[in-house]
Amino acid sequence: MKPSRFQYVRPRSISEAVVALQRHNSKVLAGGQSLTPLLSMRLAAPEVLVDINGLTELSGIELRGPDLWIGAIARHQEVLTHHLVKTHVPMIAQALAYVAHPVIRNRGTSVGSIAHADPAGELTAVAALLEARIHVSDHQGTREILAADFFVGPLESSLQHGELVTGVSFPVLDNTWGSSCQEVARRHGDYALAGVCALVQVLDHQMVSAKIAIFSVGGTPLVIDVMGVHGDPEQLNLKVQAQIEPDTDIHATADYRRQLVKTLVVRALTEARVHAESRRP
Amino acid sequence: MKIIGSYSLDHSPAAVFAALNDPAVLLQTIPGCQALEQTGSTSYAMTITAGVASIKGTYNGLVELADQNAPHAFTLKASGSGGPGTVQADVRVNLAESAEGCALTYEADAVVGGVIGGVGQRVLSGVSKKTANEFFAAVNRYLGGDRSIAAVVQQSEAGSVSIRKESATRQASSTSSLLVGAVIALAGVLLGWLITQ
Amino acid sequence: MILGCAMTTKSFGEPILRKEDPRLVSGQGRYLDDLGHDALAAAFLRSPHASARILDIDVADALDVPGLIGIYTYEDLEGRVAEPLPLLIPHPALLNGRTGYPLANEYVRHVGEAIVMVIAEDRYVAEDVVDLIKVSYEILKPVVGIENAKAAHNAVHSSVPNNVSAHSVKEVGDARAMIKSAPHKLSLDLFIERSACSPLEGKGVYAIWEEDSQELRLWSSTQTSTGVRAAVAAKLDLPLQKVECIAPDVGGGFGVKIMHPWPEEVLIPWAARKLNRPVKWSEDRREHFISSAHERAQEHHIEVGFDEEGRILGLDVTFFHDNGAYTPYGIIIPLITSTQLLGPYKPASYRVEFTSLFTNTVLVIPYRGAGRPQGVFAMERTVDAIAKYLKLDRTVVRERNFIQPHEMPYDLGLIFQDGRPLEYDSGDFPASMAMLKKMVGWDDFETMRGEYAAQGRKIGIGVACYVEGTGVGPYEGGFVQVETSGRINVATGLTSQGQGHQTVFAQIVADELGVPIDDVFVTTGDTRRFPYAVGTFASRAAVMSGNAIALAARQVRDKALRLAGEALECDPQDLEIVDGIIRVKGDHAKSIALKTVAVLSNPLRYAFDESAKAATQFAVGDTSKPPVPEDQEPGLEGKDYYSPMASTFANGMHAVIIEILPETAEVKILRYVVVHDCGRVINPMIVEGQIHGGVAQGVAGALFERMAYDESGQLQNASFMDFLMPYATEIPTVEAGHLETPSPLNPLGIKGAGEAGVIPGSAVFASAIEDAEGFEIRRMPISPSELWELRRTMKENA
Amino acid sequence: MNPEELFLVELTVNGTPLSARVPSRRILSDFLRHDLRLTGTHVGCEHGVCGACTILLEGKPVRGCLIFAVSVTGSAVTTVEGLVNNDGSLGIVQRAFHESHGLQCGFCTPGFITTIHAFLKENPHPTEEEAREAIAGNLCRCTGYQNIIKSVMRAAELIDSGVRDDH
Repeated sequence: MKPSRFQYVRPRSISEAVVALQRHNSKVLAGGQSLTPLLSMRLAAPEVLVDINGLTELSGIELRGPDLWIGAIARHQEVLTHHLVKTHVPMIAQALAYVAHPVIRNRGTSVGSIAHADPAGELTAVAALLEARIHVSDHQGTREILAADFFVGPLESSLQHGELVTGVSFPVLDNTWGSSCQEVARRHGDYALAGVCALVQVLDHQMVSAKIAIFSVGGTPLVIDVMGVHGDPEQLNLKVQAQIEPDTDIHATADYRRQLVKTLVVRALTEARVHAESRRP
Repeated sequence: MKIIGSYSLDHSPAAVFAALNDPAVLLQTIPGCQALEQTGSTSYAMTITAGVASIKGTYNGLVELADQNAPHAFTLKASGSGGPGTVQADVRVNLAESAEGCALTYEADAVVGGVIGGVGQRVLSGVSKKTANEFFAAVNRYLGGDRSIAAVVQQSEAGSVSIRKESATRQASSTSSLLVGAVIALAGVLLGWLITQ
Repeated sequence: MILGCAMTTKSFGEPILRKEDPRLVSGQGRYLDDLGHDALAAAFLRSPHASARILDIDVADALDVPGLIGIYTYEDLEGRVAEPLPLLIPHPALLNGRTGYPLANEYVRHVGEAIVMVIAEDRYVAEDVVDLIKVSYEILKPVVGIENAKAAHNAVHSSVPNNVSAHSVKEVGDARAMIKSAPHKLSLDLFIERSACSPLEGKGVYAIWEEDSQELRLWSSTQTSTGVRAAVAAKLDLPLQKVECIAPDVGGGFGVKIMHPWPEEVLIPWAARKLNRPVKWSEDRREHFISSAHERAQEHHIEVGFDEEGRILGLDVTFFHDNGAYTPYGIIIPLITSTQLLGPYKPASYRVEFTSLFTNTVLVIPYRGAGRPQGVFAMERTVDAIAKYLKLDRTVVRERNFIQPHEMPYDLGLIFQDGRPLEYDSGDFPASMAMLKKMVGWDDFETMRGEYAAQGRKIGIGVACYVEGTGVGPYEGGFVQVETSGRINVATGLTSQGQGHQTVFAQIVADELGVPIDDVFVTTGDTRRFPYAVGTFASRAAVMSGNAIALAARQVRDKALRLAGEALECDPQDLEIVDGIIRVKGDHAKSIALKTVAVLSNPLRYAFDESAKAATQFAVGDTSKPPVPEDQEPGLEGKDYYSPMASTFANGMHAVIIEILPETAEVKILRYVVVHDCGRVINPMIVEGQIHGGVAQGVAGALFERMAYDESGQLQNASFMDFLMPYATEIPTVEAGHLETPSPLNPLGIKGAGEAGVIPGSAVFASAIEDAEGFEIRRMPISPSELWELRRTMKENA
Repeated sequence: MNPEELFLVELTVNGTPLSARVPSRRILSDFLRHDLRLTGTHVGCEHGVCGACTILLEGKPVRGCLIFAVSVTGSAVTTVEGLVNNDGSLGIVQRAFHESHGLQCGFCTPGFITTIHAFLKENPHPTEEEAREAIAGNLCRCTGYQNIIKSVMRAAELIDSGVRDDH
């Protein structure tokens, strides 16, 4: 279980990186916690590996206007424990607590996890639910992709050859908003059998907005606006079940996944509301 | 593993059947199809580049066909191998008239072996369904007059690919069987699973 | 039981900290892959198909890889290396034993079977070469699962068209007649799926060929270095004296490393000799999943007849065992199931019939527990079913069927896996059950259930009992030697994989010889130090080597006391050894150090150091006698063997309290209680550790782990991502209670403890889940998804 | 086929500068074990699940099998060998494992020890549940984890009692 050969490039700047990514069959190496096993098992064999770990300009976690910006090589653990994250977009921290184990989180990057577009990735759901924007550079310039347009299929994004994700910006939500991330996995830290993130806004103890994102059920995170039905478990479930298409695999049947979604949607909305109330001064 | 799926096309079953059996069409529409050539009376070889994101590989496959019942149904038996694994599959395709045009259903019984079979379970069926949908969407677009090459998947291919595609088209055109294309198309769909991990 | 001598620092029975640890916790262990950094590396091309004929192997593209040394296929193998691998444990019921070749000979019969061996400068390059080799196959229809094997539409081996490798029937009394006439009858169908040992370190082999002396030295991550040595010597046509095999530190075994020779254990030494260069192969995780061994898959049909009280009058068990593609280790597992299924119970009559079947899957050899988890599952589900039928407490039915202490030794009328009559040596089952019930609060459980129910929570309690034959023969040996420095060298041939042998054997010797444990150094699994041995399996190491070493130590002690008696001019009977000093009881001034006796024991001509000077010919000796008396040997050392008449039988009972989440059917373990009786305990800390580890594997096997083959023979979860070995968060804290019923069969009164914890896992969880849910659990392991689906089916059927 | 390009990888391992020229694809755990011959770091799965290869990279525990050596050149790495005190006595976590029977075969142990060492730096007074959580990314097949949790608690006790630990 050893990787096949690749050409290794360690750019000193974003511009060097995007030039290197122009080469045939190139791949970005960030935290490598998902990519390295693929390489070791020889399921992936890129000819060029562009290691962006030296690009310190991509390590930031900072407020940029109305957004919280997370750079491409910010490690999960840094993000999870960062005060700006906890204060402004706590859902990210709620989700990251489920991502693998602390040791993996020390090296894995939050942005890499989004770029990997794993259907079981908690952060893909967070990005989709918060309508995060994915910032991309290539040798010709930069562009932004809305999360809704970014996740195309299981492990597949709308990222083009030669493009580098430099960071993701999440809109900051004031303390009228509450969130929760809930999932069921076979083992602690495993990929979820099903998971749900919820985002609600509460004004004067009234829920005025309620949205959920479902992950690990289908190929991409699925965002559903549940405002209106959020208080009626039956209607809520009907609405959600009509939109999901879970698969059966060796760990769970499709119907069991439906049951998990049913349970987790209620759990996440309840917790999100509690969270919103708790954030009020 | 069993994969069951369906797709709705805007054209008649006869048109879809014809398209699925036209090697020239298939070469344009199968995600990542690079080349195909006849190797026996009912057997064909194909080369396909497939995968997600930049995790891609090139695979060689063989296809045999059976049980053709134009324009309603056909079966293909496909096998292929590449670095990450192997695939063998029997795919039964049915075409029926519908309000939209054609209701296509397929039922694949596939063996995915090698590393991919052992570690790829988590996303195999999701990826295969997605690849199949891409393929049928491309066929639908083709029938609707869109001749741009398999837009969804080909975007990220390097220039050299399309050159090989052209030469491959010539090989394909020389084959006689009308069913070849459909068979290979679905083999391509199946082979596409291989490197998605 | 030790010796009737005075000892100031008794260590037998004490929780002595392990002597192995300082090395292992500081990164100074030496496991297989820690050796031979400069050796050539091997990698294997393995079959991606479950059943296929190899048509062609094309290596043309692979030949120009820099660093490639050699590519070998079956055609390249020479002499006995090209013959089928040995069938290690023949048995009259094994009608159609089949073994594979080191590299596939025309046919492959499971995914993962080795076809090509590549040797290169390092493993990265070897794998590059493997990728460039093209094999073409004619794919054949595989046989996967017991049902397909029975149906025999296809055959794994064309010479065995019905796929049956073995068939056996055993009867004690006329069970079928007894069931027919019994007041009550039940029948059950029970299934256990495949799992595997999965030690954290895979297998591995490293071989050095010494061209000058024509000698082979090999290291293998094995549970039997003597077995590997003998097998490799035979395969390579070398005299035994020219082959040495060493088991270095081994990163866990649990059964999978008892099989030998693995194909690689033959091929790597063969290549090392052929190339005259050191060669190493370290198995990677994927290889371990698809080319080592699995266990557990069995399908059982039970017919049972019983009276109003729940006493079993007749038990008729028919089961099918999936033995995978080959049977190199014989049919030990179904033999153990068939004989150990009865556990602590005494049905009035018993019939057991098994059929062992070939399938196109990885071969099957023992995994910790070895057939017992399945047997206990079958038996305990049956007992629970009887209790449910008669509306009796589950423990009451058990108690009514127990063999009683006064009936020991108890002959079950069967032949055990060692070919000897199955006779329980000791055990007090009612006492064990009483202890278990008290510890877990069995009688108060309904109150607890009510409290939980009031909060809308669902809990259940399960119980399971087992008896485990441990310490099977044929023998082990021990060697004990006192150096003139006072260092005590101990050697035994069997190997260690974490059981703490360097500590427990040192404890035995320290007590027997009266020396500080720090002076005792134990070597295991090195054929240069002790060439006669069987191996570490079947919870036998403590019983077999422990007793052999004790006997050897007693020889040394006798000799030391005799020599000291001569030196101190007193009766050896009046002497004692305390802290390495031999002294006259009651007159401690009159003494001689054990190490000095070691000097005296070896009359010398040459004084190579200060202590040796004392033993030279002008310094010592009674000139009226030869320097070494006729019936004596030089040196203060002893060697002895222990070969028991029969196995010892340990027993235990487990109870678990679980909570099942109503919506997701996830199982949470609230308490796990073990009562365990393995006779006298050498080191309670180590025994408890063995129980913890066993229970963890029991939990894993019941709730998490399985080998998920698809119908085409592909293992779908061949990684730690999908083979769900539990983390700390999934394993409960074990509450353990100990009973000590000494074995009358051996000098130390001990029984084995290694496998015990895992055995009742599936049985106890099935019992608890059934108790919580109210419907029958007949198949294990069970996932939340399966439990939820089962719940739904039951609701629909109701 | 051309010979592979080699890269100079320089690390400070357990306080000592060490280097070797290796291909870019050399995995860090292999680099430590076979190029630098520090075999205390073990490799159990090579896909990041078992945790046996856990080492400290700039003081933080990471999976050695999921990092390319070339990617961390210039960094400081601590392996289980480096957690021994300067006088050769066992470090606190190592000692706690010995005293609590926290290991059997010992293969997974180095990964646990490095993980726990870093954990106790951040949380020197864990509850038993926190201790369980802290080790929940490492697999052990022998111990059932009970005595590993005990070892974490014992190590915390030793830290409190002021026992020497050089790291």
